[in-house]
Amino acid sequence: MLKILLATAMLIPTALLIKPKHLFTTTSAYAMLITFLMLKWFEQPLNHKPHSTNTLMMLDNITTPLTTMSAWILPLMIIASQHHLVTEPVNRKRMFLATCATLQTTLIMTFTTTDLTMFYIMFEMTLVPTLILITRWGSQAERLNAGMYFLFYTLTGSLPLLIAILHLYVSNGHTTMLLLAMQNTLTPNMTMIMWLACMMAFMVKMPLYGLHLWLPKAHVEAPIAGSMILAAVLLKLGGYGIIRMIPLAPQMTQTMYFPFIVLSLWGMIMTSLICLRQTDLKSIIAYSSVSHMGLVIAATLINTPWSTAGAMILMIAHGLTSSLLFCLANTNYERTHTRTLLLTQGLLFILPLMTMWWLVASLMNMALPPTINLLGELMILSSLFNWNTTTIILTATTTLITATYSLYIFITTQRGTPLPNKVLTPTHTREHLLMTLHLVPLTLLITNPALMF
Amino acid sequence: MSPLIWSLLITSLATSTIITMSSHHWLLAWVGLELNTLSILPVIIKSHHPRATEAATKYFLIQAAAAALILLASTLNAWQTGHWSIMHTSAHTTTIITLAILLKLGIAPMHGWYPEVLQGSTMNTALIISTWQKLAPLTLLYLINNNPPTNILLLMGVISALAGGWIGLNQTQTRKIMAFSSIAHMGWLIITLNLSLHLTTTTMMIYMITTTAMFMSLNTTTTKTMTDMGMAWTQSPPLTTMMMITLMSLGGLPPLTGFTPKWLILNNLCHMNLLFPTIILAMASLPSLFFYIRLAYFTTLTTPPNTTNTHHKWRFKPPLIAGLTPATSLAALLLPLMPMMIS
Amino acid sequence: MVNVIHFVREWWPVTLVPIGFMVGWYFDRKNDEKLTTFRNKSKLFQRELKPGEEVTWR
Amino acid sequence: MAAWRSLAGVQRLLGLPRRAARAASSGGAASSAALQVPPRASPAALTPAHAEEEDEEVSVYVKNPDWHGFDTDPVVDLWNMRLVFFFGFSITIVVGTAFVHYLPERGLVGWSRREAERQIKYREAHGLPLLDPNYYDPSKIVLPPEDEE
Amino acid sequence: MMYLIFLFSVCFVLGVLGVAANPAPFFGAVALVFGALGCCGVLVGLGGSYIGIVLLLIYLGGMLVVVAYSVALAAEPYPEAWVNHSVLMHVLGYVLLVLLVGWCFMELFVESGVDAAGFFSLRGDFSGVVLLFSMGGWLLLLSGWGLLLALFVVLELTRGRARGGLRVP
Amino acid sequence: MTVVHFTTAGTFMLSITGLALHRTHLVSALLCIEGMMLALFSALAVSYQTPIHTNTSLQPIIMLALAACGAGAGLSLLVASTRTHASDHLHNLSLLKC
Repeated sequence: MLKILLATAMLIPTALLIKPKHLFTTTSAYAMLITFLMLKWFEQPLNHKPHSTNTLMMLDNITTPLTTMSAWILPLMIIASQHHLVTEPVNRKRMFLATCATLQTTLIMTFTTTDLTMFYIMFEMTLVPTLILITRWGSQAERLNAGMYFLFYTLTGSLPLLIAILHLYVSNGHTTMLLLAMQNTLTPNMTMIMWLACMMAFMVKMPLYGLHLWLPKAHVEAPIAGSMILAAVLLKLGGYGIIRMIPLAPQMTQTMYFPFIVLSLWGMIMTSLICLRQTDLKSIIAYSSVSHMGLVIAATLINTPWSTAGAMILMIAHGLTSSLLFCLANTNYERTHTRTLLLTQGLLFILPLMTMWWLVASLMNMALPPTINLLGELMILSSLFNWNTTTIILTATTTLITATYSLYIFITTQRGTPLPNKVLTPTHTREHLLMTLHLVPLTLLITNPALMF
Repeated sequence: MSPLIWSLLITSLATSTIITMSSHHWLLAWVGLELNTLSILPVIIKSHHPRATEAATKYFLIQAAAAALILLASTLNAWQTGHWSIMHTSAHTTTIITLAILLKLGIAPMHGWYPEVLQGSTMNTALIISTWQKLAPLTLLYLINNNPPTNILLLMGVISALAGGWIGLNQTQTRKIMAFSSIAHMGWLIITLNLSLHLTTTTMMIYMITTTAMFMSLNTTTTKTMTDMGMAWTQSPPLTTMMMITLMSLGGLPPLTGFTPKWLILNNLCHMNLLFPTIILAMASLPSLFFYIRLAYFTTLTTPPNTTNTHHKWRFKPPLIAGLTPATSLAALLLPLMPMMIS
Repeated sequence: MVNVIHFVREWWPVTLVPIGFMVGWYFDRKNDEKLTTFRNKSKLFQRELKPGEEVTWR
Repeated sequence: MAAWRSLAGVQRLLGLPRRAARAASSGGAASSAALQVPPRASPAALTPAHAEEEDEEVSVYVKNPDWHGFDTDPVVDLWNMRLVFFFGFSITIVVGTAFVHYLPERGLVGWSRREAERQIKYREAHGLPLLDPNYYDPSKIVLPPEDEE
Repeated sequence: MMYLIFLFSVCFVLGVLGVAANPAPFFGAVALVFGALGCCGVLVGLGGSYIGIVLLLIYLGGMLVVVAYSVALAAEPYPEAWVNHSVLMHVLGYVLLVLLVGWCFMELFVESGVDAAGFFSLRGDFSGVVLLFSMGGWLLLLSGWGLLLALFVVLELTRGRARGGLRVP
Repeated sequence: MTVVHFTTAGTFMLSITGLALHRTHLVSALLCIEGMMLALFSALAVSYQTPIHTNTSLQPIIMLALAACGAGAGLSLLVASTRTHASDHLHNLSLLKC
């Protein structure tokens, strides 16, 4: 536990002190090594559910896959950002890497902590590095606006959570998640307001449809590293939080979840339809994130073993897939300097190998059969169907539209005639490596999905 | 100003606060307050600029009136109870004294003078006004705390936190922004007077640390407006980074020092089952956070080669103040030490 | 000699992450020992003490 | 047609022959194809607009035809690629996958199967019901008295 | 005697009312002196003739000179007296206010008599200065320090070699 | 509540209301503060006239000294602001308005 955490934290001074020549090499190699060491967490001695605990942290089946994924995203973020950081002075590169490492450290602490108060603090602490990533290394002037949206949506949602946690602390004398889940004395006292206060922070973070407006802005304006970590990990914080908070109030959840499930299911259709008429590549991917997260919200709220497992699988799958899509969009952006779909047509003729990655990524995003995306969606769909049969109408429609817009992305970027006045540089080894490093875990997980729940 | 007079004034500034703090007789406390006002006046007016004169005049009028009100209330108290001790005041006089002290502190409905005085004085003087000058009135509030007007304190605290955030939103001068931030913080502070005095001390210390760090950074980079803030990075890029972190700490973002008082105050309010003020207070921190973040945008987050809308200006090399480094690092990293502070 | 100094100056930050790992390992060990000390307090997992064996949490 | 003309300008800027440039734009083949770099075209052939426009990105290829996209310095570029490949693929993916695959008893699958078979045999032999709501015998659990701390 | 004290009190209140009604500073200063006279009368009536004379000396002799000088700085061509329209409104308002409050507390006056303090007064007013010089050494030091400080403060505040200048509005 | 108490408290309140409400001249404001000080002085001086409070008889002297200090500072502020703002009208002091 501390092994990994301190090693990750030590990436910050490493990034600040090492010679500029070795900067990216060392940090990315160490980040990968840390991910490798983290695989040890999949071993559960004696099958104790929270295992390798210490006084503040624990690991269980929900924590481990998410943490490992976020650790894996860190080297990918570093590799993906190498190109657009070339022109920056060395100190800025150092600051960038230090920010990413800080974000990674806080994420590990957020996922592994047992204490709700510490969870809150770490949950908020992820905001600061992300805000810096978005507003410092984004490229348009709108990024400042996007940062504000991001920060204030999340804070407004999570301040009631803080008050709810303090309330729990006052009435119980502690805020340990595992103990609170066991103390059933609390649950009848939980009012509707308390439940809302506990859940709303994560609903905003997920984001639920209607509270999602910060997300496309943040994704579109963020640099590639920010988009990757936002899509891959920060959204999953919301799902993780819901999974953690629901055992505190199972009865209240049974009565309260209807509007949220309805909103998330309806939001899936709406955001998928929005995807179909976006002109901005990153915006499409962002909205597709909202759509997928709607599925996760519904699954975590009905809280059956199947649905939770499905939500976990879908979160992992979506994390890697959307990160991959953002990387692909960024490779286009670095060449054409535009995200507009109309201006980036016909890349098949210019970057043929990239087309392969685009194809695979689109297929993953639309949940082609052997992928874990499909597995997660199927588990969620079937558990939702079991919960209420009519949900199949909404979920099936969404699946259909998801397939449509995935193909839409693929076709508009890869087919057609390339615009004449574009001069594109060839693809690098780095980019292919990046895509491969996203895809290999995705494919390997097909063979062993039980790792994820 | 002659250094002899300067040292006289500064000594008097220190001793008068200490006189007020250590007195248990109302007249002595009043003498301390009056001397305090007298000795800060030349410091404010030092440049004899019209703005400085104006600030000094406003400061004098407010402080003299508030001090006289305190003395009147204590005289009334002496008529009623027959003694002059600060520690024992009846309910009505406590209310009057509290209001007068809140006027001295610049709590929200009586906050109008505060940003203007800060705007009219230099950065260091503004630092003194917003930290050291708060100590003497606060000590009086501590001493009359056996019988505090709870509702007034709570109400004005909440109003102050709200007003500090909302009015600060459309300021462009850093000193005024800092003034409104100070008003908001004072709102949080006087709410703690109802809860526990240890908490008040902690809050005041952290307020002083963060405000000092911020004012020192602003002073080092001679940042008077937000536009100046945009060019502060030319002087010392690490300093602007620290400024950004200090600003976030002032706004109370969790891992930083500024979160400590927020956390503890909200926790105490929850203990008292005051859910409504808790929620309002928590939400009131958001507008202040907005303008802190906007300032933070100007410090480092929009430095070139990104798009900026600021002009270069000529500066001398900044004299680095010795206390800057400890102040900023304390302003950023004190949260893990919190258990030591509150015990 | 100069080469060694040069080498160290150039590469010493590389050791930071392993140092962090080792320190974390040490603390993990300490923490595990601390936690297992109290295992015999549990009614479910406790075992009979051998004759002459001290309880561990003393 | 304008596209080809501008492309040709860039090729001249790149200093690549026509065929090599087209190969370079098609991804992985770039490095091998671009090895035979002819001397740079004379600067007179360049239009100044192009020279300003795409200067930065292209000049890397001129200096280092083997560019992997990591760094402008060829040595750092190469080593960065090697290390990232080593740690990413060899260590994390290959060794990591092997490690995860051979994790002992993940989820206690084998143990639970063996335990179930053993239980069933035991219960059939002793004539016990196959399912019992109490895993432990409740009489064997001695709870501490209430007043103990 | 009681009626005299009452008369002086009315005089005192009226004087301060004249100040508070905010006429031209010239008349304000006059009203303040009027009020100070009233206050002095009250004090003398209550038996504190020494303190009364100190008050009168300080206000009339010391401070009034300074006030009159400063008022002269701010003299207007057309000063507003109490009979002017706006000021008169304020005067009336304040008079009404005082009367109202006085009427509200009238019963209290009747109950406790006109003045409870006057009958039992001792000639203790000499003891103030005596106490200050004999026992309150620290307080004396403090007041002396304050006066010295005020001197420097005034010097500092009115400094300014070439800045501005006295101008007629 | 005796007449004297009523008088002192009432004059104080009148002065502070005058300070708060009417703002034409800085001198008037200072005069109002002087009125407050006068009321306080009379309050202090009256309160020690009763035999129970003889040991507080040095209070009005000290207060008067400090009030004189305050008045002096106020008048010098008047001079300073007249220098910089050309008149003592309070509405001239608007350079720092938000």
